[in-house]
Amino acid sequence: MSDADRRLTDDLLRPLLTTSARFWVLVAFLGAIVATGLGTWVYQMYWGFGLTGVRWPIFWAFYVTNFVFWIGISHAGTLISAILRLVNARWRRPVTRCAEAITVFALMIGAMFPIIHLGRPWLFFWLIPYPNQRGIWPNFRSPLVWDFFAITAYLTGSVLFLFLPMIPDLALVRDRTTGWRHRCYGVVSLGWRGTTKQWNRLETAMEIMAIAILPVAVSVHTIVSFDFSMAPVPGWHSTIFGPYFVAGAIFSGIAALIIAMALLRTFLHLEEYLHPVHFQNLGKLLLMMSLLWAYFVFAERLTVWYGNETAEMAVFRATQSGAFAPLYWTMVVCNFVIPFPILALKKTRTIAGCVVASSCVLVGMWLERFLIIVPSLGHKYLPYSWGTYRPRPVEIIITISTFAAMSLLYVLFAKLVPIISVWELKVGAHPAHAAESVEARDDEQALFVARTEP
Amino acid sequence: MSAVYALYADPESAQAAVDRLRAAGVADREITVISSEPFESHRFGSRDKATWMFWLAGTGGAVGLAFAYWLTQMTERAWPLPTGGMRIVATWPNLIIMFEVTMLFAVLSTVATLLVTAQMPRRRPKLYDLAVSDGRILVGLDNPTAPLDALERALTVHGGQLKTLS
Amino acid sequence: MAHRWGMAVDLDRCTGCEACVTACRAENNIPTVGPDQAAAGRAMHWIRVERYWEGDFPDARLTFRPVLCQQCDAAPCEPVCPTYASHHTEEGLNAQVYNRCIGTRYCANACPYNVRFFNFFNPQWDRPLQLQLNPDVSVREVGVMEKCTFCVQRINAAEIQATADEKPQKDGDLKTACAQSCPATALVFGDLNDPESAVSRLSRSPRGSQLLGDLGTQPKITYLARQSQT
Amino acid sequence: MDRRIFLKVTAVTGTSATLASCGNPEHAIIRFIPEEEHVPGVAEWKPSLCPLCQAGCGVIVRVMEGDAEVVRNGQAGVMRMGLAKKLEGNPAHPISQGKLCGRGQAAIQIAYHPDRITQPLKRTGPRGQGQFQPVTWDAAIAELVAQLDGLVTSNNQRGLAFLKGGGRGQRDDLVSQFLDRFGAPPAVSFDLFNYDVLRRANLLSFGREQLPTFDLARSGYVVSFGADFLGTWNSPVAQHAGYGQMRQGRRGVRGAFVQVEPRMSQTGANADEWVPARPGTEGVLALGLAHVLLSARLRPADAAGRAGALIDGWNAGLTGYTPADVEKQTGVAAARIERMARALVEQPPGVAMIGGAPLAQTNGLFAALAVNALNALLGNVGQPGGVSFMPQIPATVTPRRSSPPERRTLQAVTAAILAADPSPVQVLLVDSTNPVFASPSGWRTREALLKVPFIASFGSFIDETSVLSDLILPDHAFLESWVEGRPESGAAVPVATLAPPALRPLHQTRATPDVLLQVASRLNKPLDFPWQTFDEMLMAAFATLPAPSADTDAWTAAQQQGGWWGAADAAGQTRPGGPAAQAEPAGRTTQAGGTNQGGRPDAAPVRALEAQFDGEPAAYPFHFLPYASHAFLDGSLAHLPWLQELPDAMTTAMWSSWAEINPQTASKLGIAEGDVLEITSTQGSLRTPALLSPGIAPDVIAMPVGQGHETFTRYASGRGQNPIKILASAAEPETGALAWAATRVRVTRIGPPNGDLILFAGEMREHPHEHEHER
Repeated sequence: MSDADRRLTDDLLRPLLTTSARFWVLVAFLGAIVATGLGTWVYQMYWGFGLTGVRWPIFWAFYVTNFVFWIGISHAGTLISAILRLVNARWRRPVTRCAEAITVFALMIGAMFPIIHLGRPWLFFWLIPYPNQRGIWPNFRSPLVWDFFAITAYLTGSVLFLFLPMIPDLALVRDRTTGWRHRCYGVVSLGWRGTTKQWNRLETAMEIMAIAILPVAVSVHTIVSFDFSMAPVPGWHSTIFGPYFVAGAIFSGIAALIIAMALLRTFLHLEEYLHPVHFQNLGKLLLMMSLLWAYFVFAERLTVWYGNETAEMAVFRATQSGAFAPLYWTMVVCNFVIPFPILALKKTRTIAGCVVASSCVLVGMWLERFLIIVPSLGHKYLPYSWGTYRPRPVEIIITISTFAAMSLLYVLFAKLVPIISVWELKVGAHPAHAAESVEARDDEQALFVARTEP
Repeated sequence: MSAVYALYADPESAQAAVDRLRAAGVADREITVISSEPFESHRFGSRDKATWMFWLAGTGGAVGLAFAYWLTQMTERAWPLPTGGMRIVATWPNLIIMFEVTMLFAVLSTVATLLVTAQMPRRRPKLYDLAVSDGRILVGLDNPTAPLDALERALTVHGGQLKTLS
Repeated sequence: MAHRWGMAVDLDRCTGCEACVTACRAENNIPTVGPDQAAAGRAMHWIRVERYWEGDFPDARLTFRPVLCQQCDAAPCEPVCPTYASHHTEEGLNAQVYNRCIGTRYCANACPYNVRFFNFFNPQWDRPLQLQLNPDVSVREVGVMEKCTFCVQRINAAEIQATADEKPQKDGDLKTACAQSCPATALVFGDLNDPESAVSRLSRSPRGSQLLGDLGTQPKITYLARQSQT
Repeated sequence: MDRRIFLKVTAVTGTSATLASCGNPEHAIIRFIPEEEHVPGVAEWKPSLCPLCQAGCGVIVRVMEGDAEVVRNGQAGVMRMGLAKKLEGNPAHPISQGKLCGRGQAAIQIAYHPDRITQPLKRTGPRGQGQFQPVTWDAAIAELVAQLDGLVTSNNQRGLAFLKGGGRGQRDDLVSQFLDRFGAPPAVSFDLFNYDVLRRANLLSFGREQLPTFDLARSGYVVSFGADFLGTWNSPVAQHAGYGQMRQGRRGVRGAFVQVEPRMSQTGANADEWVPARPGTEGVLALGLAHVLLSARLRPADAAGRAGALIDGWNAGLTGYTPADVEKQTGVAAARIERMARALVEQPPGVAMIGGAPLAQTNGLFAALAVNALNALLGNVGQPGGVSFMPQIPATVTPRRSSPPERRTLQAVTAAILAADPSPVQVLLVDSTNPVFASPSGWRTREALLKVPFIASFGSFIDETSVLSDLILPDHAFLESWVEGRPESGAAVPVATLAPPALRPLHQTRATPDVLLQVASRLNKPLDFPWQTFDEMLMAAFATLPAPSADTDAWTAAQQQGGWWGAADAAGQTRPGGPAAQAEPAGRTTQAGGTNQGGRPDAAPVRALEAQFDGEPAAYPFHFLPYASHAFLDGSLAHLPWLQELPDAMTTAMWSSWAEINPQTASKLGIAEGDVLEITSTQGSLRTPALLSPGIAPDVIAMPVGQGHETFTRYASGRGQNPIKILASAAEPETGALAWAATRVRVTRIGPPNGDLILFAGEMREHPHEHEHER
């Protein structure tokens, strides 16, 4: 066992200890894009928000779309790891950390957009409740303040949720390295030894975190949906928005996770640990969410159409047959028409298939957010004040750069931390643990075979 | 000050060593077992389970709830500004704030408990061996009070070599 | 007794001449944004005269409807503001505190009437056009929302004056810039708490209705329907 | 007052003061000692006169303290001075009655315009290149004097021509006296949208060469033939006040109103009925209405008196104007004509008005006479709720030397210049008119002016005309100078508006009347005017008016209240004046100058004339209808950013020009909203975006006048298209007035939208989809 363990450890630590030129090229490339994005933001702050395509009456557009989109992506981690951790599904083990990392980074990026989209970003801290010389506190009736609290809680939670199970692995790296790296990992591993007491506390803590983080995750995207449903805007003011957004968030989250895993698998040669079966299982989840999404969209559309309320119908037509129809139907194709068959058939539910489906879903879900925001704002009650929106370069550049930022953060993370939890895999590999579910057992054997083949 | 320990390849032998130490009259809490993975299924691994962590988390949550309640009430009354015909202290929105802060405090208190009870962070501990990260299991004692030979007999079975730190 | 400022808009008198639009611009230092920005949808008109066509030639009809901030009692724009920049005053005005505004533009989205406008850039006045600026009204910087204030500077000035003269305000003494300029007297401004005021009497007219009143925003502006012959 | 109030007040004034100094330029070093005292933050309201149209609304100016960059004897610096902040209607003024239209309120931007001419300019480059150099006032005046002396020495006084806008008042009187004394022919007044035809018709029908005043407040049924009386026609503000009253001012009575015009104007949009009659047939329709009244014996034929007698076949009952015949010509259903005619008498008082396009036809005078006859038949002339003529105060205080002047149109003058060589006009003075922009290319105004050896202009801005001049003597803005006006319509009482300067000059400009007086005195053979300055002349003029009360005189009182006017009668109601019963209000008034000449009944009856249109219907299928833009009138206001960014009432267009076209026609021609069109007449063509409007007849293309300036400040130059350029030179034969509605055009689609059409509104219909369904 121990040499199998050693090989496992070596495989998983290799990316940390050896660095290829390709890595630096990638970092430089992504870094350049991110820098451009930040520069663009400064440029926009300097000249004024008017550089965007935002206009009367469409006061929210690309930036808020990105906000919702990234917060949605962030639901990958918590769902996968927390739920699977609670039900103790064994196959989760290699997946959890990639997922939680996505959560944290997506949240960081998403949380930036409410600031980027402010007219006076330098005053964003006025949302924070603190005793101040203005003698005025934030308005707790404002969904934006709810956002602030929800995102704070969620971000803190997920960072810790990601960090705690990392400690033993960091200690592992500490013991495997020398010099300044040794010292750095020594600090971040908080002097972890691995006494039975520490192990027990850690496991318990993770259990509690898993229980706590789930409702927070749900609340976060519900509150994001409240940003819209609280306002009397046709197409926004709907009770379905909470669950609708949560489902959409998980949907896009899983898609993002699948793509991330596929990339890691190829670039870090983790074929032995990330298995077709993982993609199979995530693919099934994605399929379920796709159906759920379709169900929500149908329910929402039907209600509007049947109700036939003037203002609502204006938005309905704009998206169904009007100026936004091309985008709308692209969304439907990307979120349902393509993913459904691919994921429904076991034959096509391969790694490649899952990646294709997930990519479509990411596009589709971004469009969905855009189509929820812009057409409604462009078709409010008084037709005189209707308007249409075109993005301007600043918005496009900043949007692109956020995807680069996500990739960059992920690359660096995979470079500094074992992207797959070493100790959890070891536990999983431990023969003494009788597998709970049939699926899990196949899974374990699969891993075993994989490791003892050569 | 000194420490005595031995390294074992597998949990079974570690368990045996622990048993022999107990037999040698070493108190349970003096025995330290260090491994690179948890061994819940072994007796030495299932010592001092911390069930009370849930209660601490709950307490943290309660504190958070109270704090959020105070924060919302106080600030809304501090400068009562009517908006949208809503009441100054608007319960529905405040519930959201209260929920989020409750969860936040619960999480934080959990982590705090973890760090305190697991004695983290701390500088590099005395009783440790790099071999642990290779999958060896360390069984040993800090500042042994029992006679060394007794401990040696207890630890040098199942291929455990005695090591001492001083 | 506290005032409750309101307005009545008689659509049968309104001719769409837009004297109110210019009056508002002059009174409230509303910048002109220029052709490019106007084309980009950034033109600012705190009050606008909406015009709607009905029917086709030769039976085409056109109706005018001045739309300004309705000063709602249950204003959707107020609670959504995280910094209280938009809030309700004792006299029932939708106040917009420019200095508190951080530019989330949420209020503008929440407003069903689209009467809120955003400063996409710092306003410009080619010298010496800035000499016209009304010193009683602050100029808004880039990134803040602005909207009709019911000429709050006039309201305050009148109240201070009344207190200084130690005599109560008379109905009609105080007019918003738009109401003052309206050549056909379609816009009537006044105190809704004074049952005898012109605005109160007009608001009770059977022709009266409120714009998007069914949204429950409780506007303080009453529109008197345009009548038609036969 | 207690402490809190004191604090409040100081707070308010304090903030105002700080804000007032916002305009304070950091770079300026010199601060001049203030020439006047102002309490910081406290507004002072001073009277003035809106100069933008002939309506002559009295205004009040809100003056507050502020810092301005000024030039004082050659030294640039900053001075704390009273600055105009806002214009409002003068509540005491009989015409504006405290109200003011959007254009009038924007007039304040004239004073502060960044492209104002700040000092005298002398041409350096070739003509029309706009290259000028600053010169001192002495040099400038010396040059003008030299030019005039030159004419005197060459004994060619008639070589001096003065070109001005259509105004009435002491300023214009000064000009005519100047020319009169100099021995030059009288001033040529040019105004694209002038009222010559209407004045002539009123002279013929009622013996009053004057614009009519309508007592709408008490009218029961109004038929307007193309008169945009709620927009740009006659006295819009006064008519607005009356209109409001007519609709909702009377318990239980709501006046009805019908608008007859092929393109729905803003006024038409307010009508209960919009009647798109064929262009040029309005007179026939009016007589059709009269026919119904006569044949149904609803009114006696002789009731029309002289006005009726002027119409051929009137006493014979207007045979040939049966509703059926009229329907054939006008396209208005006979039944509708019947109904309208009956309504005129059944909803008394019924009144008809005519203005705008119908008078700008080759048969405009006939149309006007027909409407006058209809009014006379209805017996509403001089009656409550009818048409009347405002008592006039004689414009002149000193008798002219020569007897009444002959009228010369700009067209005649330019023709003369182009015909003869050398040009009969040697020295041309231009004041407040821009013919190069506002006259059809057929007149070749620009070529003509280029032929004139010396041109001096007095405008405040460099426009298409003044850019041709050799010398520019910039006038004060109206707020900076003495203003005086004698409106000819809009009130029941005689009015002479007067106001001293409301604020001190910002630039090195001089009031044109003062400049003329200086020139007059400096000539080798001085024109001995009894006054040194314009205000002396005004004082003399007002000295002749009766004092309103014992303790003051007309001059002082007028300066305080913004003018002199006769008292309204006890009821406070506008008392109708008119030829029938000319009730003389308080004050010495007479009939308008030049009344009754050639206006006596001996004038032969006129018979219906077909309107003539330029361009073959086959080649040019559409009537081309330019109309006075709400924002810019004839284009003279296109330089004001407030008006450029004012959404057009009907189309919500800003900063644009466009051509309105009927949707059915558009779809036939494959034209969509915003597409670029080429509009071609016999005179030329222009390209402009299409704007689909259900309110225009299928055979009419309408285009607002005002944009399309080549040189007119940063805000108007190179913006949009000028429809006047493609107008034919057709004229109304009697008056010689340009028939600007008598051009036919063809339309072709050039390409897709090019972004020139900037609309404020998103949708034109309140329920767009329902509309789609019903179609």
